[in-house]
Amino acid sequence: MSRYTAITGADREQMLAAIGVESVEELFARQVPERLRLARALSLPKGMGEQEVYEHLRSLAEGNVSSEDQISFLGGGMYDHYVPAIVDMLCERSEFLTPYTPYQPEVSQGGLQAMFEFQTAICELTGLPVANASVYEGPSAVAFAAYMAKLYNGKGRIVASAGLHPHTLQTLHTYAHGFGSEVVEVPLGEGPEACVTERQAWLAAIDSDTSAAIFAQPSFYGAVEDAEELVALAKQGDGDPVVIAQVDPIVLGVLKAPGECGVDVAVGEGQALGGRLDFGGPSFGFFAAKQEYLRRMPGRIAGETRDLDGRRGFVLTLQTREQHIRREKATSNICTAQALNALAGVVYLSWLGRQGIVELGELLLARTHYARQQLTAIDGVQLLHERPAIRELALYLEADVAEVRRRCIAEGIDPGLDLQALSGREADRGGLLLAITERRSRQQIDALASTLELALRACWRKVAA
Amino acid sequence: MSRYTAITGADREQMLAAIGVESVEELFARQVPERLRLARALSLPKGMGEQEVYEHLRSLAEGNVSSEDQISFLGGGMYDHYVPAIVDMLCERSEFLTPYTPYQPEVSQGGLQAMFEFQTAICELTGLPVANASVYEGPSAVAFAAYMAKLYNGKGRIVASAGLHPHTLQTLHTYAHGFGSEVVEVPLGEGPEACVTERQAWLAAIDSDTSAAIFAQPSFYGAVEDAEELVALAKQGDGDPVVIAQVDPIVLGVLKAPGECGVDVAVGEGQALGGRLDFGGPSFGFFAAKQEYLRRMPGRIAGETRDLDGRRGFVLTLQTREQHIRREKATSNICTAQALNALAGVVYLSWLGRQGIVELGELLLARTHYARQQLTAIDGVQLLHERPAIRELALYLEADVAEVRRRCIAEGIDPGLDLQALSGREADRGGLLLAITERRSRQQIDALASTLELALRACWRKVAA
Amino acid sequence: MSETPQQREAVLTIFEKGAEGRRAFVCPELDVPAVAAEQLLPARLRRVAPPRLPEVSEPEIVRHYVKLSKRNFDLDSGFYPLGSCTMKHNPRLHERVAALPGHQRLHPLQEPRLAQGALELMWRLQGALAEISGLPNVSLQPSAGSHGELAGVLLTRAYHEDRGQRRHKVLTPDTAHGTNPATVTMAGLTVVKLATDAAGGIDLEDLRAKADEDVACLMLTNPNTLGVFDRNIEEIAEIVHRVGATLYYDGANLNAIMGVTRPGDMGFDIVHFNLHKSFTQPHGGGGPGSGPIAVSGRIEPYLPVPVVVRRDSDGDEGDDVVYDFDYERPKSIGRLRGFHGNYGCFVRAYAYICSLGADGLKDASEAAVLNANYLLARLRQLGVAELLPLAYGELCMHEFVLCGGPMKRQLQIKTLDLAKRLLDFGYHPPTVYFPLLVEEALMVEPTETETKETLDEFASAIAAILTEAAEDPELARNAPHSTPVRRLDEAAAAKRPVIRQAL
Amino acid sequence: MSETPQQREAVLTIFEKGAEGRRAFVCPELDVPAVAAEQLLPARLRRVAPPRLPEVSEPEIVRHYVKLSKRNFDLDSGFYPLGSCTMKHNPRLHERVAALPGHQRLHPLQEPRLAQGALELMWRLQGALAEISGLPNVSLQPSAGSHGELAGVLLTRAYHEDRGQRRHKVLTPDTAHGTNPATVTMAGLTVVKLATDAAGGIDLEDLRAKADEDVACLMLTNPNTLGVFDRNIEEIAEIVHRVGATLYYDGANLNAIMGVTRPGDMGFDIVHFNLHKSFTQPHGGGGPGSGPIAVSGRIEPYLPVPVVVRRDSDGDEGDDVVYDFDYERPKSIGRLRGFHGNYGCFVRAYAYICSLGADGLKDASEAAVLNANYLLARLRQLGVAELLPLAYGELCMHEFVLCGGPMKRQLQIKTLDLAKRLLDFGYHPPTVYFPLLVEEALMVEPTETETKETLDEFASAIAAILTEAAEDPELARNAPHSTPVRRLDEAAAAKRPVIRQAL
Ligand SMILES: Cc1ncc(COP(=O)(O)O)c(C=O)c1O
Ligand SMILES: Cc1ncc(COP(=O)(O)O)c(C=O)c1O
Repeated sequence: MSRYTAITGADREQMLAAIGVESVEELFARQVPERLRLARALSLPKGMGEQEVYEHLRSLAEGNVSSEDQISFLGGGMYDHYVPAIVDMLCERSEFLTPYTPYQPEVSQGGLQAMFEFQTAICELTGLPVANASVYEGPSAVAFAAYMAKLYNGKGRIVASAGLHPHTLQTLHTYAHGFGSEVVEVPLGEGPEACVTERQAWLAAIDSDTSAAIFAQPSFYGAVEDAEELVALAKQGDGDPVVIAQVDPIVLGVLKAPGECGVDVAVGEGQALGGRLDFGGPSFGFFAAKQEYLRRMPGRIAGETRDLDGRRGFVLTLQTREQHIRREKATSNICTAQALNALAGVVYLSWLGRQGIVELGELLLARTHYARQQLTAIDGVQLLHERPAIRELALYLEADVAEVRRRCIAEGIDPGLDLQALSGREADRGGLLLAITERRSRQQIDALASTLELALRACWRKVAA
Repeated sequence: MSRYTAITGADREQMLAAIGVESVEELFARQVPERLRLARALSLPKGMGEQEVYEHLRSLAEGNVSSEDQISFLGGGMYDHYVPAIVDMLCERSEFLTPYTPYQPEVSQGGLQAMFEFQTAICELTGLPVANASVYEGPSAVAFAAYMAKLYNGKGRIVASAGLHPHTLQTLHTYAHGFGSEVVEVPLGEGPEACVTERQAWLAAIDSDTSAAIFAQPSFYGAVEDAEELVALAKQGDGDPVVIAQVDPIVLGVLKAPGECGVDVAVGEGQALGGRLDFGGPSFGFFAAKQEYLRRMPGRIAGETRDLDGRRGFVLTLQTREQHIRREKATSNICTAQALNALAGVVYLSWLGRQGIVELGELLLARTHYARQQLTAIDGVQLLHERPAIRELALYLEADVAEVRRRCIAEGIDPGLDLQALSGREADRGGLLLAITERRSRQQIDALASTLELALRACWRKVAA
Repeated sequence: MSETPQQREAVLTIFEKGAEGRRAFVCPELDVPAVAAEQLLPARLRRVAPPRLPEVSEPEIVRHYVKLSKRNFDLDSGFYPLGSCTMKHNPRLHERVAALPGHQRLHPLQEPRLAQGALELMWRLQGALAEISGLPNVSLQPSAGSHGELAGVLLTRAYHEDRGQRRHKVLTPDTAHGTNPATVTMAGLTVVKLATDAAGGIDLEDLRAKADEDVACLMLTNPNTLGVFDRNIEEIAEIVHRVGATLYYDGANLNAIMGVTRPGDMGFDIVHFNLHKSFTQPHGGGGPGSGPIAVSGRIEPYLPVPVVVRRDSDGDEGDDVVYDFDYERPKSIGRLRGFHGNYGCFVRAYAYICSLGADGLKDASEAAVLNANYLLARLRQLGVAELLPLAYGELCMHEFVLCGGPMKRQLQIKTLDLAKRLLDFGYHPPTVYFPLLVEEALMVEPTETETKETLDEFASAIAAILTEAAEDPELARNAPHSTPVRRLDEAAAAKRPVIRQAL
Repeated sequence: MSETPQQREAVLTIFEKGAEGRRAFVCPELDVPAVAAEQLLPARLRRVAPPRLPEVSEPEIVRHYVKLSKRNFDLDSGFYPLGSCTMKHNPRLHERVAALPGHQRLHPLQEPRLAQGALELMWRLQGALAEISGLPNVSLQPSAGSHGELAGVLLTRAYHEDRGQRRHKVLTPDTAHGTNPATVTMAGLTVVKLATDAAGGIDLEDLRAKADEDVACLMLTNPNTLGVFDRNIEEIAEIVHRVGATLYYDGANLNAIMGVTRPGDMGFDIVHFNLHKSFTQPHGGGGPGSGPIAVSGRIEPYLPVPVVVRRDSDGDEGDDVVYDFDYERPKSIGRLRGFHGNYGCFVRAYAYICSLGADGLKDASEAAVLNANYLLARLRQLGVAELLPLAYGELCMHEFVLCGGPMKRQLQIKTLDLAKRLLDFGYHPPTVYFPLLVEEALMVEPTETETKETLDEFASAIAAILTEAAEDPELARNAPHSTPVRRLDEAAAAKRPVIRQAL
């Protein structure tokens, strides 16, 4: 017996006798060629008891500085929001935690109904009529959307705003290389268009061969795009591309919904909705679209129906889109997705509620505005753009960002991410991107301001010296 | 609406209309005399959102140094054992966490069966035929047992070994003063009898008026008593007292069971069995006895029976002992007990298992022995007693214990408790009681030895200076 | 009716599962030198046959208890209007904060200076309970309501003894909860019962007749177990105090009055709280609970040791104030248990008080009373009141007691039958047959955390059961039908008790 | 049959509960100066009508989802022999360690020097997976098995492209899981199917015929989805490699062979792992999962960015080694997603590997294979094999596929009926109708964490259903009877899709 198994010596004997073999060894010997059998033990440490494993994993956890240990303004795709206790409690229930994908709907109504509710919540957030039950996460959701666009209109050119998150752009390139589309990046503008898609270039890039036109809302720099205008520019008449927006869901209580702006497909990263940071995953990607894309969407979709006796019930529907039925003709290859994270999402959204999502959005707006004022009042700090910002702020520092970060971190505050380090763009040198969540109080923002100011001065002194 | 309530304005109007009153105010005005109504708001802080409450409680938690933060050899009634994850998981299930006492057995079979299993485990551990479903905790369990003895034999004198935990003795005094019994303390012996009950005095103290004779196994000093002998001395023939042992349950894999030793009633603190430290509670007290005490036991007892259709089932049984039926004639006043902690106990014991409880006992024995050797090898450290010790060790330090403790704690190690500070006994001056659990590795014991040695030297240097 | 899947399940205990040699625990390795067994613990003291604990794998344990759990009804799954028990929502935030290592792994004998967070929490909780009750001195030590009652009666004794008096009577109304009289006996005193008047309060005549210099204390719940607020409470206090006795407040029904009226202001000397009722500590299927007490100044000297105090700091530690345990209480009744009480419950209760604040606590009580009165009104609207009239009064506080007598006579179903039939409808029944003085009593406490929709549905279920019973009383008499087991033979269980698994 | 309580419950979504104005969330107070809305976000960009999210109190949310959860079957409550899914016990220790703040609240963009614990964990996991698979280079990035497959096929393309080759065919056996062909298409290549031989392995003739210079890759599961270990694997590898193609191992069935035989040693170039199968990440009702890949040296240059590396420390930090992300991979296929993969799943998988160690992993695979063969033998002993013969071979690896054809013909019940009837017996059915080449397939994977007793009971249940069907096939054809809902109209759902709550 090893951990978690239960075969005693007596069990084994009876089992082998029933099978009609002498030993477990014989079971393998009769099936796996001798030459292929590993003649040695795996070169891995010995097994450990629960207590030792706990201690080991705890000591690894202590090797990390988490948002529990420092005041962190890191964002850039994942955010330190407060996750209410009911999310953990519900997601830890065996009945949600341990089942497989609901292949037997009669005993999976809990999971299926939760998916249906999740889809409803995503439709409401995005203002679009249909949504699936989740994809992996944000950047690959964009790639899936681009693939769907290709399946839909058969065209081979993807126009992507440079305002997308660098990871999104990189992922899009990887996927597009696979399914054989070209990715054309539209640069960001300058002046009033700084940090958002340059409208002229966007208009120019989109042609009748364009399969999809993709932008982020807000942009990676936290700048709110004029989504309606981007859509209008992209849709000039016949042969329009599928317009895809990667949106931050938590701001959709205050920000005009993608659907209202005319966007065809809205996808994004769901971590902000009740998800853990988890060093980047697992979280969920959401995927919503106009009705006409329904039968080409990737992933599971829960649908309502009736049982034999007329009871309301839910099933996985439109499965003929999927790999297990359609195989090489499937609308995507996705199988296991992010059901549990999506459950967390719909529980979180229920907790936040109709009023709460607006109140939270207003709070983020106000605090971000406050941070903007406080931080730009510091000598050597400028705004990177003038666009409205809801919960993420891009600044320009007249100093080495890495060094400023080091100094702030030493004071217990992570001031936000080094834009250039993440994007690799020369234009981003000096850029700092910082995220405000409801966990970041005015007091913390004030602390950041004074820490940042001191850090900048220290950097200058060093340079001067 | 406040937190957790759901009455909207519209709800309220409809509800008041149905009741036929104008306002909630009227509901109170018509029932509670005006003069008694509090004319002001309670002088308490404003309510807070979940996130703020979490942050506040977390900052209070950070004001504590827990066994997660230091190597702690504290014991003396509660112990830092490893609690397996399944205990938390099962106890956090709504179905176990949120029901009331199982007054409706048809919908409480989960809790009732768990109690039945718990009782079985306690019977097995103690070697006694009957057990209840829990009492509050250790020391009051002893008081309950003494009260039961009084109900049983009507006598008014309790003989109690000074080897009992000071909290037990104090609790016993409080209760006995209430129910009108005298408590006679039997001193500890000297030499080979150091830290255990002095046999001659024990024999002498017990007379035909003695209702109960009580000792701890092991004693508060961690010394294993010769329980069989204490029982033999107490039971000389007619009119014997009820012999009660307060036992440490975790050592009962290696230590002779109280039942085997002839003890009538075995009670104790259950925290070691899968319980949190929780700064002292909640935990559970267990209560096991010989058959003849069954109908006088305090607390809930689950019993097996059949339903209408012959299915096996469980109920609260022998309820005519209890306050809600018997009122002033009840065998105790206990109502709410420690069901959830007892559930943790039986889950823990199932996890430990038949082999595990022995293995764990052997490990504790060996490590305690090792600690005894390492620590007494230090100059200025002596053993307080020569009796076998399973998991708790009493030492004599040739220095001020408080100061030694301070010095060790500053090095991240709590060396165990200051005996005299807890017991208030002059004889305990210089005494240090330290507990070994499976979480205290050899490495930690070695670290304790060197830290203790340095601390002692430093104390001497200070005195010398 | 055919069997449900749960009814078909074989009922086996964990001791009947598994197989010889199975296990979950992996013992840490022996990292110290092996020593002969005899040297560690001589054979005379050693156990020969190990306790026959289960031999099961971890997956077996999980599956066993998860499946067992599904045989319970619980508050997170359904309405639980169990009178006198205040089955209000248990916020999961509380489980989260209680599980923080700084709380759950804090040793009770940790140096106070290294447990300042815990002491501060206890000190603040003491303060909040004092303010809510109007009695300034708090001990958090008792483990449950009945433990608090014992503390209270022992305090009363100590108070009188300190004055050289040995009073032996304690007055309790006939509506009192069973723990009240049981406690009196355990504390060495004698119960004297008081009658209830037509309004559901204490019969003042009876009280005046019995209030003499032998009376140590009157124990009272207000609102009482009828859900009736005793309007004569000031007069009662006057009578009791005039003979030198104390007035004890059983705080089980505090949920009706938080921020509205205070036991201290009514004249009570001692009150216990049930943190597992009014303050959301989950009941856990029968505990843990916590039963702090608050007392007036004249009782204060006798409080159990230790109490938590705040002192000005002597300056070493940098903080302005330090929290500590005070053991120097020469007149104290002593200890009621080990350590300092059920701290884990304090964390939850304190979190609750922080969440609600002053206004929220009052709102909670208001909503509790509104919900109870609405449910009562709804039952009246549905005609239920004819068969199940309100036992006393017109309105109620946070709970109400119906009398099942008419129902029993007209429909030939008892309160028990109604209760059992409610199980089939997916509800936990109200408390039944308590208080004792109401015939076929049904005691309903909806609490403030339930929605109007739930109350409406519950009222309809009661009405439906009564309608159904008028047609076919057997349905209720044989209920429940769909629970994991049906009615159980309690008599047989008590007659030949089987209280452990035979091995 | 009469309705069960769950069947009687009204099915309402969370959007149909609550009431206008109800809420759970309390927004933190505005602690900064209020500013005109227009100044913060101009009207043109503002949302007018808020999303119609639920309006519910916290207790309503809890009760809604707790009750919903009870409408799920789950692994902690019963046997779940879902073939190809490896429904092994999910240790709760893993949830505990994954929930430690140092793991769960670690931001993905935290400085590597402040995330050394996480990086070390990933590095160690990479190493363990490399050792288990026999392929030395690991990327943890893919989010699930299918994502790993996509990575694998893109790696193959990159490998060939780097050699100036544009190969467009990928061979997949007809037993392949649907994700294999779907992935090939997504990666811009073309599926060519391979036949299965009489032993259940790849038809070598067919392979030889199709293996040409246009072939980029052969994707294979071994043991395959029939539970058959392809004994010709070396020869297959040889054929594939001879034409310059790569060999891809779908690791969904790794649970059969841990510590016994290794894909790398069989000649595979690329393998993906399903941490949510072999390594205990709970399935969560459809994810999250994690699909790391391991590759041979020749594929290594193309691995996704970043990979975790260990370097000797430059000395500043005091540690000997430092862990870091390596982004400098010029030939990399790029990213497959944001950040570094599903770290939360890595924590669980790593904890599992630590718990079991080298011996334990091998024991687990041995027990998985023993359990599967025993269940098969037991079914034979009970005579089930006559109606449900093993599709291929005599023995099996960790799972086996039965053919329901004879049952269908003799008893007039289909595999679907048998599966649905198993639900009434409290079991999750095996995988049905997969792999496609077996008539009325029933694919059974018991896993190593089940007891012999469970296997015996399950075998008896199958036998009982067959016996019962011989008498009355309608019972199975109309099954399930006791589940929260009965058979659902999937056709109607697909025809007029209702995929959101109408509001
Ligand atoms: C009115 C009343 N008093 C006292 C108690 C006893 O409280 P506990 O169960 O906490 O001991 C209860 C609890 O049921 C009660 O309802
Ligand atoms: C054989 C096989 N291959 C691939 C997959 C796909 O794995 P995932 O669901 O993790 O994408 C599965 C899972 O069902 C499988 O069984």
